[in-house]
Amino acid sequence: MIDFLKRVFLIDILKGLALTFRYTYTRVYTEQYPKEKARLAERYKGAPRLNNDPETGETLCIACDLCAVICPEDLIVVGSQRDPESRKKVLTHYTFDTSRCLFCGLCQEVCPTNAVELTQDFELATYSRESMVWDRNRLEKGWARIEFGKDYHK
Amino acid sequence: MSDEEKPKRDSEAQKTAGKTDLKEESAVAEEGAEKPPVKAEEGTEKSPVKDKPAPKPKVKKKIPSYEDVDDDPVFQKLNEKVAVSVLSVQNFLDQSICTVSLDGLYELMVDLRDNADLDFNYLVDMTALDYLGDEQRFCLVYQLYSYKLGRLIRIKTRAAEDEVVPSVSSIWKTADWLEREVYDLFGIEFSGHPDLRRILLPDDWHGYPLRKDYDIKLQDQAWISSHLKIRKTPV
Amino acid sequence: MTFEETLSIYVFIPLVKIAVIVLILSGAIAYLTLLERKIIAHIQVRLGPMRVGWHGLLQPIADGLKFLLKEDIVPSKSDALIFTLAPMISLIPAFVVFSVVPFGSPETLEGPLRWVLSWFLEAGSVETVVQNPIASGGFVTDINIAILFVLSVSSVGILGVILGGWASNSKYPLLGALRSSAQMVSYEVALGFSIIGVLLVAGSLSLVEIVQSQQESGLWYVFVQPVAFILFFICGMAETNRLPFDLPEAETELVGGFHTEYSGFRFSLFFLAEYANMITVSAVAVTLFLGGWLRPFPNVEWLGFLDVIPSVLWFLIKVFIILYVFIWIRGTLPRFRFDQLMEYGWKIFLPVALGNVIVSAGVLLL
Amino acid sequence: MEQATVLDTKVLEVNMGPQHPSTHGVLRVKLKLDGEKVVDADCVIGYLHRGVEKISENRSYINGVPYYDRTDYIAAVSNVYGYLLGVEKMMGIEVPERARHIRIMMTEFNRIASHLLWLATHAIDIGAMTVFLYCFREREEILKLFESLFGARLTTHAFRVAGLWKDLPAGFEQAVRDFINEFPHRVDEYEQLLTNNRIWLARTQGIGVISGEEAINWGLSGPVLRGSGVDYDVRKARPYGGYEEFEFDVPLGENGDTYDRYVIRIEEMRQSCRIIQQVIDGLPDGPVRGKAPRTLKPAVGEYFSTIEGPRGELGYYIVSDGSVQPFRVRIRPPTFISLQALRRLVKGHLMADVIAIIGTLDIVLGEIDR
Repeated sequence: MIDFLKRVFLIDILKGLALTFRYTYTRVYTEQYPKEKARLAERYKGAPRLNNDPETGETLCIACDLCAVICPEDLIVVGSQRDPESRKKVLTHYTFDTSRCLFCGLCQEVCPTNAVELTQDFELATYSRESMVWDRNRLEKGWARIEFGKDYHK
Repeated sequence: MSDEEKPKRDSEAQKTAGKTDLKEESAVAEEGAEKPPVKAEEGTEKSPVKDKPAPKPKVKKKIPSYEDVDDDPVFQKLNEKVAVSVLSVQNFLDQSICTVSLDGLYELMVDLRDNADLDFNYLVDMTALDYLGDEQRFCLVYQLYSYKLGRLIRIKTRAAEDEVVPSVSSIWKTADWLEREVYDLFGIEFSGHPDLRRILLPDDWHGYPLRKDYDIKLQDQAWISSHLKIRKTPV
Repeated sequence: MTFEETLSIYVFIPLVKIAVIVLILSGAIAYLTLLERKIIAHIQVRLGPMRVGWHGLLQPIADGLKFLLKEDIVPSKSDALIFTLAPMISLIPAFVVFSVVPFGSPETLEGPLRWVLSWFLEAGSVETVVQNPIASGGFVTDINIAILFVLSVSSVGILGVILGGWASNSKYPLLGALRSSAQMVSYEVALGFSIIGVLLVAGSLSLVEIVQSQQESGLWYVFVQPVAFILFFICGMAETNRLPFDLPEAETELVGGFHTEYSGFRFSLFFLAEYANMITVSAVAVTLFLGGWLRPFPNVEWLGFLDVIPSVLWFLIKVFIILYVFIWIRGTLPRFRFDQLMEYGWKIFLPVALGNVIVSAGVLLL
Repeated sequence: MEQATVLDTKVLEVNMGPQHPSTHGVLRVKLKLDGEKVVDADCVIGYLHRGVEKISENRSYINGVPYYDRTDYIAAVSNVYGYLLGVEKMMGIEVPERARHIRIMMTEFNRIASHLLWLATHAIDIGAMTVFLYCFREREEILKLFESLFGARLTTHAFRVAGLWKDLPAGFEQAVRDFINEFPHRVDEYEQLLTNNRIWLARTQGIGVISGEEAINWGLSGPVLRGSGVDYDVRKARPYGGYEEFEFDVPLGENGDTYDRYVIRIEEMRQSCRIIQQVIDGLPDGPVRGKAPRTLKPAVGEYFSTIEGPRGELGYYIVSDGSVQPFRVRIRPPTFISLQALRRLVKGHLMADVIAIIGTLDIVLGEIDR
């Protein structure tokens, strides 16, 4: 009997309506993304970067090629040369193809000197395919992103 | 993976695969044991920041191997008529593997399901392996589970390239798409399958991608140019 | 009555009113879409449109512009004439209905009219014109079969949906059109019966007189005929293809239902028609059950201070509340299945509506 | 000449998908309709075929792992977990206890996230669009946890051989506790909107009924199988990775219809919460990465590693030929197999039920097509 009355007076539906009504006037969950900066975790695996030694400004990369070997997509190319005097490998060029990157983080994990690192930068959109292959210069400087709105960096 | 192995990557698996055979497995296993994994630049790789495993001391591990099992209760209970087609029963890492001849496959499968003592009514998975270069090139693998016994077993059978395998889709409906997939990717024909068409690849695709002689970068260029209207993709 | 007086009463003033109503209604429809997006967004703990203007206030204009600029596609295998006509057939009736819906009391425009007309007419004529409710009432016209008019005109609107689905010559629209016709037939009946209860109590078919009789009895008819109100509300939702009855569209089943093949401006007409119908149904519901332009408890003396709010505003507030409930329900409930919808229509709503008519008639007889 | 009668009808063939709002990706179903009644349905799949199994034969055991994230991208953590369990078993690698527990916790989080996505899409298919966003709100919280631990939200590359990439970040445990304190109330809210709602009941009860015996024959697994009352959960039947240390119940249905499967998944979310609670309460200290060789070369052999993924029994059949690359990795995709049963389930139902049934099977095309 009570069940029947509940059905007639649409109790099940009214309960749902009460819930949605309550939510109408509570705080919203949305992040206004380009206006508010996205809050990313420290470990976020985003745009790659090739680190320099903060004191000397020289690259940390020792051209050991481990990142290129571990990369599942074979998208890292490390060019090196033997320095005739010190008999050490010296980095000549380094390219990173972000268009094929899985952002799995294996390269930064395997790097013995913390030279290659995936940063928190994630806005990788660009206008051409060619510009998705990053050379050493860009990897060291960081990515100049295409910006949305003038008040983005406030 | 180390420096030296890198250039060999694409071809290596195929070469080794070609040599491997079930009969030779124990021999190859010993061979593998003799060559411990190559470690390059071990000392320099450790970084203070990252949680890397410490350099591994060279301890000779017990290498798992195939052990012949004669008294497995499951295969003891099989109907005598079908039991003759069982070639061997083995254990590997606590999983039972039963190799059967292709001729007796269907009857054995029927018995495995209908035998009241066994009741293997759940076909977990079915797939194929391609041992390129062997006389009986393909190996079909069926994973069966019995809710009654709570046991997972594996049935293996070998088939030559031109041999037709009996379909088990009348025993387990699961096998319908699984066999279509094997047909699609390996090119193994099944007799008695209700609807043997390609499933993942387009119907008019040529070639069977999971065969070992199908290179990873190989594509059906004719199909691509006629359907996608693009010229040959650079390899 | 002089010629000038007749002309102003029956031609000029109604024309002005029509123009104003059409303009306001168009704006209202456009902003109803924004309102819906905002309310649903807040139900779903989102913000909704925020970028175009302050809190997205210019969004409807941007949307309208976008629709106008989009490519206008007529499928090659479609019936081009009907395909073009269908959106208009769908939209126009929704506007036509408003010619008989009273927005305000018969005296609403007395003051402004007297002031405006004094520029054109002599004092005597002004008084004649102003005394005429056709001129000074808050409605375009008051015909004595208004409800029948509303029912018949609004069912023409659904014809547009059916024709649009049929003329697209495509499968999903066809299914949508079929669903729509079945839905129309089954819910129109229950809708009609739910109105009869009100007619019995009011004793008139004119919408103005129905409101006036609510004033006389001092009670909104929602209190006299609660069952009829709920039925009217539900059937109204079904008539306007709103969730949970939006089967002709059912974007997750039929992609877009009857308007799958429509794009650009034609699509926007269908889109506007849906919202126009929402307003129509709300307006009719307010008139029939919620006392139209009347304030709450119109005969209670001490609530007289509520008369400060003009009658038109009361009407609009009530319409807004009904619309809000429409949107709120959309944000809460899942969708019916086609056969379940028919079952509810024929097996529950129709018998209940019939029962309501019989009981009301019986009570009135005694 | 044969006289055509008014009642002569033709079967209408409707192409549902690959671009359709509720086929959850690029599934294409060729429906044969009699009016709105489904006479036959044929699934066309493969639009997302990337050949993951082929790729994995050409990658090493270590750097093939990110690809398994991308088969069932909704349950990336579970996928990697299943594969690594197999590889570690073949290599005889020990995983430290802390890592094992964290793995279980994250896999259960993944189960909740996956079920939330399922509930969201299932509800919006049936028209309840608010549940969609409520579910996504909670899923977002889980993805934030993933991001802070794994560094990615969806395709996480969650675990490494012999453990984890890094230990839990600061504040992680508190965030987990906050989540599991709050989450059961959120589930109550979904239930308030759906469980007793008459429209929801009408749309799900008695839809897509399959008996337990038939479900077994079709090879169904996971919630779809348990909805038919078959008590089979790999976590209980063949415990792996330390699941036997934790207490949880396996909810079972009775009627095998869409509604029962809905109730089961809701209950599974609560049970996962229970497991997470136990893990976080008794999380041992210690390293999170065990000892493993830098190059993995399992001995010749094979292993079939199965886990209970969110969608059912997820299996990895790994065959090694002794080299650095697997000879073959076969993924046993649970939804590939359950999608097969679609044809059987939809027969005789209406067109609107087809989407309800596709929803209840909880398919992910990335896994079906691989």
